[in-house]
Amino acid sequence: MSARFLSLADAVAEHVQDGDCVALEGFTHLIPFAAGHEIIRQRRHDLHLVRMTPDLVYDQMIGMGCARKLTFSWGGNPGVGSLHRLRDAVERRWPHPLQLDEHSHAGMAAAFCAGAARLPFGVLRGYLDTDLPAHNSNIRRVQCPFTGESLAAVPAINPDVTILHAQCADRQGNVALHGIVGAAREAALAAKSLLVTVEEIVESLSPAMNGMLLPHWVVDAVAHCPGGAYPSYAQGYYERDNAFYRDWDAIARDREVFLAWMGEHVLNSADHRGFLGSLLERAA
Amino acid sequence: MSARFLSLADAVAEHVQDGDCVALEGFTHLIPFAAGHEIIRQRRHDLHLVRMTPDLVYDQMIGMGCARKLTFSWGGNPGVGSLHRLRDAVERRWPHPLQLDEHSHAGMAAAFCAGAARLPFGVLRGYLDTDLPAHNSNIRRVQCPFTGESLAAVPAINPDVTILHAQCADRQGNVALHGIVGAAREAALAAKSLLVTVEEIVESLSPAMNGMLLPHWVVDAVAHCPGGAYPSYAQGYYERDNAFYRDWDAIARDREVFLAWMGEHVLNSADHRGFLGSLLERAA
Amino acid sequence: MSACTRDEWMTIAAARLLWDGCVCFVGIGLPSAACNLARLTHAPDIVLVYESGTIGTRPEVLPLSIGDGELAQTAAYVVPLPEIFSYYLQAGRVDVGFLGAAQIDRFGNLNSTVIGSYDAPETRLPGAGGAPEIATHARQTFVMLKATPRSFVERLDFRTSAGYLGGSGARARTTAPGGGPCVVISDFGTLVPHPRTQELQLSALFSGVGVEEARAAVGWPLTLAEHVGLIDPPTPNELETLRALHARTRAAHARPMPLPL
Amino acid sequence: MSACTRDEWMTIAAARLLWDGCVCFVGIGLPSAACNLARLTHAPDIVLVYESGTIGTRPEVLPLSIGDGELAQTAAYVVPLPEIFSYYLQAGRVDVGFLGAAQIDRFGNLNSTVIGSYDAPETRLPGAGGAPEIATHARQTFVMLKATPRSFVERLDFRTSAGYLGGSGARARTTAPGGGPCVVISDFGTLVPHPRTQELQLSALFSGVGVEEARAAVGWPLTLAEHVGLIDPPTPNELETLRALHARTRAAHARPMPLPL
Repeated sequence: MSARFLSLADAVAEHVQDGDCVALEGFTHLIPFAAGHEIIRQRRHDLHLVRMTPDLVYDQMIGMGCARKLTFSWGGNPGVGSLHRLRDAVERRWPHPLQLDEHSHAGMAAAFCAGAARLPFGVLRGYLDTDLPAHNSNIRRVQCPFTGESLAAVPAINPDVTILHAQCADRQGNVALHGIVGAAREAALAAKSLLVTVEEIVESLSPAMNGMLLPHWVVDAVAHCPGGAYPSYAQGYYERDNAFYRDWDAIARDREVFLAWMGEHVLNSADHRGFLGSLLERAA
Repeated sequence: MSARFLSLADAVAEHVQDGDCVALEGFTHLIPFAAGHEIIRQRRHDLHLVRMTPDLVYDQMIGMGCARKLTFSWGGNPGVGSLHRLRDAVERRWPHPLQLDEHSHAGMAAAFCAGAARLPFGVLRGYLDTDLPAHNSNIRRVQCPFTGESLAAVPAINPDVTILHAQCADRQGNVALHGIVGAAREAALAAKSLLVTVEEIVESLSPAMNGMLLPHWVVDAVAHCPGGAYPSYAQGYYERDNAFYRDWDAIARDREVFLAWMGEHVLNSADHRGFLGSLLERAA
Repeated sequence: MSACTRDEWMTIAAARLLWDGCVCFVGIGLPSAACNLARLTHAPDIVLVYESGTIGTRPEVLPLSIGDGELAQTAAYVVPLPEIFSYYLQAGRVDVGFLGAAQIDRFGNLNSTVIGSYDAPETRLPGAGGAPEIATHARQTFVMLKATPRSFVERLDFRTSAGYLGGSGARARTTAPGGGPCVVISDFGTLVPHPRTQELQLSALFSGVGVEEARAAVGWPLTLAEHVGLIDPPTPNELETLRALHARTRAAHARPMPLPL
Repeated sequence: MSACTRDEWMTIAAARLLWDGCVCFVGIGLPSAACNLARLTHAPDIVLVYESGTIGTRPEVLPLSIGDGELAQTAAYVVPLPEIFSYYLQAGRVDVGFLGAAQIDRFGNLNSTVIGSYDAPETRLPGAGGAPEIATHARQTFVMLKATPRSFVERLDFRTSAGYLGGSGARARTTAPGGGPCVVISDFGTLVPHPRTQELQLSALFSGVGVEEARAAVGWPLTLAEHVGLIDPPTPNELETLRALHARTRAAHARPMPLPL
């Protein structure tokens, strides 16, 4: 089965259902902001969101009431501070309670790897003498059948749908990404369904050799979405908008300001191009 | 600690000791033939050899009495047939008995990955309903602490020394390789000591981004050894000598012919350049 | 064009079984020839995966070894070997796994490890390689195996890869996700498992081959499938394409390799 | 040049503790500034590893986030994140892990998860990130932490990362391969663990800071190491290099990013 080319709206409508386990991955690079916004526009809710580093786009999704549960390992605004919507959900259950499945980076990496390999659990020397296992029954122990040593175990993560943003796809739907890739590959291969937004669709990719490629037959849908990682960045295309990240702090601190901003820029824009246009207007 | 630049003879003298567990990896590409020959020249013995696909260079080392044990998953002359020296050792204990630790490719891959990650065991859905576990106590079962499912487990492989052949190293000892890489990276990172022979030493490597590199601080020794993978191949440098592989079948079939050939070409040559020269002479 | 050899016919018969777009985990030798023939004829978008980590390979000439440079140079993507086995094969992403073996039994179990006893073998074979997990995880497997006096046997000396075990649903009661061997292509014709017992039965013959030749080649009392078909002879295009591929391959492999001196 | 700030002094004091060629697992913020200052002064061959997978990074400007493009562009090598944690950190290949936290206790245990109870937190913090395994596996860890009324505490609200647990060899009796926190750099000076009890003791002060300031900043009865040193003020070269780095960073981060429209 090969990748289909869809508009982002159609791709989200088809691949993201209420109640789904959804991973928008990208380790502070190639963050699928456009896709997150489209999920908000389509008013998806009751989602189990998965992401090592929930950042602004998850803050927005949580604040807009899309999520019932969050699997994560570090939830902050990188280099800036808190995610106020995430905090509001955890500390004051607004807009509703958020269940946490909290890990370390190493633990989530092992869980994604297990998911990609279709093993039921991942093993690591981790979580040693920390309070995390006491608060998360998804952190257990397994015994080495050779040495008897006890190690940490985490259940595999197999999202219903993983969404990535990547630099380009060819006409067959082979997807190429480069730069900081985080656990993008593992999250992609662990998913039941894979949707990728890309900066560019090209006639053919240059041979990848040992680069990183998601072959077209593991990709379900490709949506052409230039600027789709903004305000994060796409190596080779555009840089991170650090000012946006800094400004977000003040916007997200206050529920009303947040809702007004989301209304103006996300809900009132038809798509990502519209979203970017609304920011341009405001700046002018 | 950074890589040291040594002659291959010095590197083998320093890093390979009698009795060691030694992995010369390279999945039918970048096979460290020169290093294997140097081990034979230095008359190392009692080695525990590890390699997914023991091919001609292991046939030669086994026939010359270097090995007491072999961990492997497929032992043949690729595209040609048997490894007659390996067979002679297993079937008729010549030159002496060879203990087998036999796996599947998937099992050895899991064992190398566990070794590189310094986990005591690797997990796979493997060895299902085969006779291998009955003949190898290194294939056991482990139970998922979440689902209760029983899976195959293999002990990590952590060689005393791993030897690779690669395309190039820079002056710091960063090693770059590309093309078919097999489990070379995992075997390298699993080892207590890492020795790499390279086609070329360059002033600086081009930025690897997501390519494959062994950073200088995981490399113990680098030996400049052009043609070091011959008769296998080095992507971008030279191709595989298929005729050599075919001709080997007749040489290895007979103990006397084998010993004479090894004497003439390996033992009587001072180094790999000498080995290649002796083949040129014979061809002339 | 000269009459086709049995090897050619086997290869062509196997190639016909592959469909465009299918993801094949390919071994060296006859399977590799069959898959590439399919790619060069009716299945241009077949995805060939070799265990060396090359994905979406389109080799001009057949590889002599699983690790030939040709496979990497023409691949969409080359991954480290552990990924091929865990993220692709074990993850259930392979449609068809091609297996060969030294021995096969009536339930499609395979031996590529030893003839004789494991500890004192009469003949030590190369061993398992990728086969046990291909047999477990590929959605279906094709087995290619020439009939020799000791290839189709009543009892394996060693079970390297599981087929249908003892048959009659035994495999389905294990945790193996893959469906098992759905066809065996030999040099007299093809066998397929009986729908209920999973015993391999004669399903088709190359035209010109009689049932008796098949029975003589097989070490258990061979039964016939409900319908035993006739395998069409190679078309001129199939045979020309295959022979041209072999000719290119021979020429490439005969090219002397200068010593890297 | 203006008098240095405490932040600058902390950064410079931390940088001095790093040696040339050491492999550092670096976090964003003060640790990243300290490591890059070391690289630009006395340790040109320090190997900087960021958890985003960038190895041997030599950024011109400090990253605002762990995943900044600058880190990838100047890296010797960028690996997928699972590899950084398994093949490098867990494999014991990191000499120094740099940690920050919201709270530290007298045995160097750290909290970066919650203030208050986990289920009904007063303040939800970002969480563990890479810290628990850095604390376990790095051969040694450096902790950088400014003194605030709630940072050096008698009792943690949550133990995110293990230091010396209850002290007196408790850590050594676990399976943690790394040595634990060997120094805490704060804005009054440094603490090091007592050789036997592993309780953090005042080991050095910035010149001009009195013991009483340190005692006031720390939430347990702070004892003094056998020898309490004085930390030399920044040299002009250290301060100039650090300020130039920060100036470059500010300029780069202030550059307006055109919308990708």
